[in-house]
Amino acid sequence: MSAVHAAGAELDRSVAAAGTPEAALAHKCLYYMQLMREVEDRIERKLYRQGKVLGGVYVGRGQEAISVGSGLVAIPEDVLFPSHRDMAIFFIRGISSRRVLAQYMGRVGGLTRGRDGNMHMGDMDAKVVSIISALAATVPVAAGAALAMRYQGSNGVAFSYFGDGSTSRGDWHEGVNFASVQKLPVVFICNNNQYAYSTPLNLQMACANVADRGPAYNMPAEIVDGNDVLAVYAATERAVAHARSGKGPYLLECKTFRMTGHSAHDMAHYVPKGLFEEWGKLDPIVRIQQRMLEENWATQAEIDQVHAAVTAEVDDAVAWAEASPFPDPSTLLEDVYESQ
Amino acid sequence: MSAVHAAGAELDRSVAAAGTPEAALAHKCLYYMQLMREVEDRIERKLYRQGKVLGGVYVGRGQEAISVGSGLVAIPEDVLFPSHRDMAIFFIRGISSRRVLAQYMGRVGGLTRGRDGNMHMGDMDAKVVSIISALAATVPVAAGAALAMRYQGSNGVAFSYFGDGSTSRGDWHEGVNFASVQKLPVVFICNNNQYAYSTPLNLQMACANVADRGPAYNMPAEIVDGNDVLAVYAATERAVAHARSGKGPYLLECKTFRMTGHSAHDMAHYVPKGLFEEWGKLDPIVRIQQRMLEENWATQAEIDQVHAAVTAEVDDAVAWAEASPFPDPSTLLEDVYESQ
Amino acid sequence: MSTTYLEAIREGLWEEMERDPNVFCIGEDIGEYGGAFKVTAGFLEHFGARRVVDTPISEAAIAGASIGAGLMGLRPVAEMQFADFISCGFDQIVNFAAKCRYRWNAPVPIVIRSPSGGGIHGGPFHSQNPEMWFVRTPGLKVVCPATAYDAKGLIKSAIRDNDPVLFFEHKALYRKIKEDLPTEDYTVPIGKAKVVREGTDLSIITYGAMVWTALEAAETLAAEGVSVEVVDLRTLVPLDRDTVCESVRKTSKVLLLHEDTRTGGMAGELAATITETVFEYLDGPIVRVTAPDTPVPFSSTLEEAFLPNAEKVIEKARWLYRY
Amino acid sequence: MSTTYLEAIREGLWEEMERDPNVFCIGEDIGEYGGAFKVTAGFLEHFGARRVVDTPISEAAIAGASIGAGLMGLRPVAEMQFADFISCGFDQIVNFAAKCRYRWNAPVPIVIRSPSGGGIHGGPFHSQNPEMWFVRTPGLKVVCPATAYDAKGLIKSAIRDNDPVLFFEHKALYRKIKEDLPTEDYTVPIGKAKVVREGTDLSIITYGAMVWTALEAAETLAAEGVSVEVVDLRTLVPLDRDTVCESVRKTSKVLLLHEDTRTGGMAGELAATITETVFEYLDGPIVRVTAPDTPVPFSSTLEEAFLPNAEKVIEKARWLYRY
Ligand SMILES: Cc1ncc(C[n+]2csc(CCOP(=O)(O)OP(=O)(O)O)c2C)c(N)n1
Ligand SMILES: Cc1ncc(C[n+]2csc(CCOP(=O)(O)OP(=O)(O)O)c2C)c(N)n1
Ligand SMILES: [Mg+2]
Ligand SMILES: [Mg+2]
Repeated sequence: MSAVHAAGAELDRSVAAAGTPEAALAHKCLYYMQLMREVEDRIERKLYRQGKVLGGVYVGRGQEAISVGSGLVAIPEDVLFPSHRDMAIFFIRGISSRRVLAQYMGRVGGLTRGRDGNMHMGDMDAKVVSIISALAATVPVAAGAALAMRYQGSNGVAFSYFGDGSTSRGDWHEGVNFASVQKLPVVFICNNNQYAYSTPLNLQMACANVADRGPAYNMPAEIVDGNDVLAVYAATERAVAHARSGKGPYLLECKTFRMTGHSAHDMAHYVPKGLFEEWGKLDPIVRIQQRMLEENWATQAEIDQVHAAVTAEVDDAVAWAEASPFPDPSTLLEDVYESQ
Repeated sequence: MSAVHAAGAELDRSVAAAGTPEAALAHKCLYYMQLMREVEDRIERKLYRQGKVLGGVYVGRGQEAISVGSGLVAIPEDVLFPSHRDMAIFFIRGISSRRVLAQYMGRVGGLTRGRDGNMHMGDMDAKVVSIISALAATVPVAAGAALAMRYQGSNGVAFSYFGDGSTSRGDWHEGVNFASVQKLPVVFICNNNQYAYSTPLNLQMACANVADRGPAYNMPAEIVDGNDVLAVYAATERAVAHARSGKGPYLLECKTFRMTGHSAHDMAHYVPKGLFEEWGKLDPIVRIQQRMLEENWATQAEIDQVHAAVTAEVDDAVAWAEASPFPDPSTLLEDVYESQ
Repeated sequence: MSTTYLEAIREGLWEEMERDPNVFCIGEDIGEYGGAFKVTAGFLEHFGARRVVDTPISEAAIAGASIGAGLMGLRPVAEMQFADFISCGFDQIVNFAAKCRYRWNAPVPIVIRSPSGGGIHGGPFHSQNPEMWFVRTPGLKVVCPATAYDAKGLIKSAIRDNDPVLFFEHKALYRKIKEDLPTEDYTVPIGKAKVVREGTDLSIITYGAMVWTALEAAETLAAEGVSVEVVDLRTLVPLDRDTVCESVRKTSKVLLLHEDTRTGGMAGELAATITETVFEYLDGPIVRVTAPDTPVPFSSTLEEAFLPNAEKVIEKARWLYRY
Repeated sequence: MSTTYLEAIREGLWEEMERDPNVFCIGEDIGEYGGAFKVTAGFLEHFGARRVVDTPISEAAIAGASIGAGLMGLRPVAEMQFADFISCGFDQIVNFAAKCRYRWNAPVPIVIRSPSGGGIHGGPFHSQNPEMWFVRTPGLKVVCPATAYDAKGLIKSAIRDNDPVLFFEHKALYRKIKEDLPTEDYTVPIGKAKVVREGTDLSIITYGAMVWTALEAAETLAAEGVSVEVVDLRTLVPLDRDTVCESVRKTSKVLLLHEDTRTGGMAGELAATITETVFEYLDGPIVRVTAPDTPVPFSSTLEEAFLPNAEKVIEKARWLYRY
């Protein structure tokens, strides 16, 4: 699927050059995490401030290991339901950074042709389902997709992503309960970044971990270091194996931290400063780079090359997106129904 | 509160005659269970068949120990949220069988003056909140009442009742989660009668017990024999003590069985016949009677006298209700807003 | 052999499930029990649990899972046990299902069946007519059949439609009306109203159970020499404005009738459509006969006063005729 | 000193909390953060966590807990972070809050505040105008202030009202408009429309942010010699039908304007009210200017085309004037 990425050649090269499957995986992880980081940085720190990206901007900075580590486990049959902090899912499913950037800029080149903004996008060909704003609304929808896959005789699994705060919603409970009663092939992947907008965990739930909610559905629940991309990958493999084998859903809680405000306009004054420092040390990109060097999976030069390739890809993508036109107002009434 | 009951004199007498507090409690339990059984029998097996009660009729036959055993623990400050199988709550809170029967018959003497039917009734003076049909909708409302009591400096507790099936609803989860985050004084009392309409537990939830949902909210959860009224009473005392002391909500799962169809029109063909027999042996009224005899808390004659008094009370109540007029159509537009 | 309204829906659903392996049912108590009103009685035995999915009491999950299955190319037919509970899965319907195609070109070919309407002593929570919540939400189609023929033809069209369809079944009609139906496969197009009685003096525009009320009133009025045309909308979205306006052009007098409460009801949309399109043809005020703005009362005395009926229609129609 | 629309709501809420110890706020991120739009900034510090209750992401619990507290005699003011999320707590509002008084005489004196409306590039889920879901549900009151003065006076009335009130704040007005407000306590009555500009040729009936659009259009039209009367409904339920009909009697021509989508919008109810009440005074079709029947698009080009504006109003008004 890398062909759609401008830096795909570099990715293919570095993966091929890796000596072992483990090393190859690490290279992939690094590439996608870097790409997500770079695209989000560009959006939040440049295009948004330039007024070229409008509306809400939510980024997954510092949380890239979750969408990348889990998303890379997916096989083509699987259907993914990324949350608003899981941009890498789109890249992994073959959607180019060009189209993602065009989406943020409201251009026709975006996945919603300018009809919706930011992470509110999907593509059934790539088997990525768009969130709606209402948090956790995709959870029962993912259960339905899993039901459909079983119905259709596919061995696909639904990957349902959400944040800690989203587990407070009724839809979350109804979707997880239905999936567990029906033993549907769903992996529920929580990015527990300890905040929901300004709301800390202790005002969101009385239990210590999101995983503590597993037993309510007789569902295995596992906690994993969400800033360790290989750990996320391995845990997702366990979760997916369980779900794919017909044993029902599996809950994976990825502990992490939101290294930004809730959205681009939020300075996060309510977060104790020390937490940013503490978690900054656990940056998942820095960690995989260190690991790659330690394990001799890559040289510093190779790592630098990934970064350079990604930067170049994003430069190109921004240009492409800016060249994509705004939607023509004459299309205003289209697509509400199949035929108008 | 017994004054409103026609058989109140008999209840007062038998309670006073009881030698010990335990015996007195047993007498109260027997009276309220008998009264609920008799009123519901009259409604379902007579008035409904005569066409004098219209609409849906749901009874709590065989489950009387739950509302009686728990409701008798409530102090005047407490606010109760009975489910559709908890008729005894009304009697315990001082609402007469006359008004309850008038409610079922759609008369102005009912708690809703003919505007709503069956168990869809409440009375804030008695601190009993009416359900709406949507199951579990009262759960967050009970949390709000508990919040209000703490706000107002009252030491009251909210008693929130629901069935096993109702725990599948999003509102249930949102209400319980909010109550546990806020450490609100609520006791959640589940009548797990193993069916929701035609749906057995295994199609409703993947966990073995409703109590297994407690940990998701870091909330103590206890399972009790729902057909043993004194056991329910004792467990409710524990639950209420916890909630009243500011430690937050408590979940009580009362295991029982629905000895009828879902409602008066449902023959329950989907229930294995053996289950009715098995659970019929555990009838809570028979059991308390046996216990009272064994413990010498009452003689058979006294027990018979309760039954006779209750029957007489319900005869009177039916006559009173039938004498109550249907609502005047000229009142059709009233009470939608404070002043029209 | 005559087929009831309920049986017509049941047959339509059954035939579509036979025809298209992607069609399946989902809802509470629809399996072994056959549904609260028995629309799916016998389906589990015939089609199996794979295609007749009993759910927990979770309207949001029923709607949401239907959406997910619809996105994957299946054609779920969800049942709300009563239309009154659709508010429990509301966000899924109005924000998820309604907006997928518009936002990211993802069709959501689902049908949500809901028994609605009063007249059965159901009280405030088993009698509501919630169609306007959905009529005002772009992206949804809304169907309200009045006859057994239309119910069967429209449920089939709804299932074959590639957009989300809200299908309201008037529960008071379930066993009350019947007619002979064609034995061969047929559909009734979504978005087409029907003139169910021709007339020249006055048009009654209505839908659902009130079509029968309108016909009853028209019969009485005919005896008085008033020729009433009755238009059955059949579908509220898309709304067949042409047929409505055509009738007004013909009669110049309009009575709008619905069982739903007055304020914000379908009559408003019709009044606006008529005054903006065929104002010049109007020869009198547009008159509404609807339920009043209250919840649906339980007691017979109140429910009778609440529901529109032929008498109330006749009274207003006479006034309008003489206007 | 001039007060913004947002500040006016904030002041009204603050003063009511000072006045009545039973008033409290509940919602997501309303405490330390002060709410997504900062309406409750500083409230936590001043009133404490007892009276400024931060909740989990649980709209049903926010609505439900408000109802419970309201039944107990408190006066909760709940905040939906965006009006678009009100559909997540829908059943509590339309079935619980709306029907308690009618059913068992239990007042539910709650206010649900919701930032609604478009024009801020919010896209399909941060721009909706959901008022009609509630207008059509008997038992609820619906308030949509257009000015800072009314916003403050109406939030106070809403809080003092003994029925459930849906209070829609147009988020595009929050910081855009301001005016000098009286320093003394005042209220604006719920259920009273206001003629905000007198005119004789044509009436524009509208509410919310569109009041400003109507005034802008009226100004331009005045220069062309067309005298436009602008009626700001302020409250949708109860609807001030008298003021609406009074204006129609005066001008005989009506343009109905709202930002909400067309089908099933408030214009329908107004059209029906007008044709049934003052039909004889009408001297032309009733004209609607509204958003089209689509979700709210994100991109500026589309959103601009989607939203009603002065130009679109002027064009229709000219046509109607000449009619
Ligand atoms: C139903 C609903 N309520 C409120 C919001 C507003 N909102 C958007 S994101 C957010 C916080 C989400 O927190 P969490 O689920 O932990 O995800 P995170 O942003 O931390 O990844 C809130 C409250 C929403 N989108 N949907
Ligand atoms: C939201 C909602 N969906 C469906 C129904 C229809 N309904 C009424 S009672 C019932 C079963 C309730 O089961 P449970 O909660 O176990 O209570 P029980 O009747 O067994 O006491 C159902 C499905 C309803 N009232 N509300
Ligand atoms: Mg979070
Ligand atoms: Mg049950």
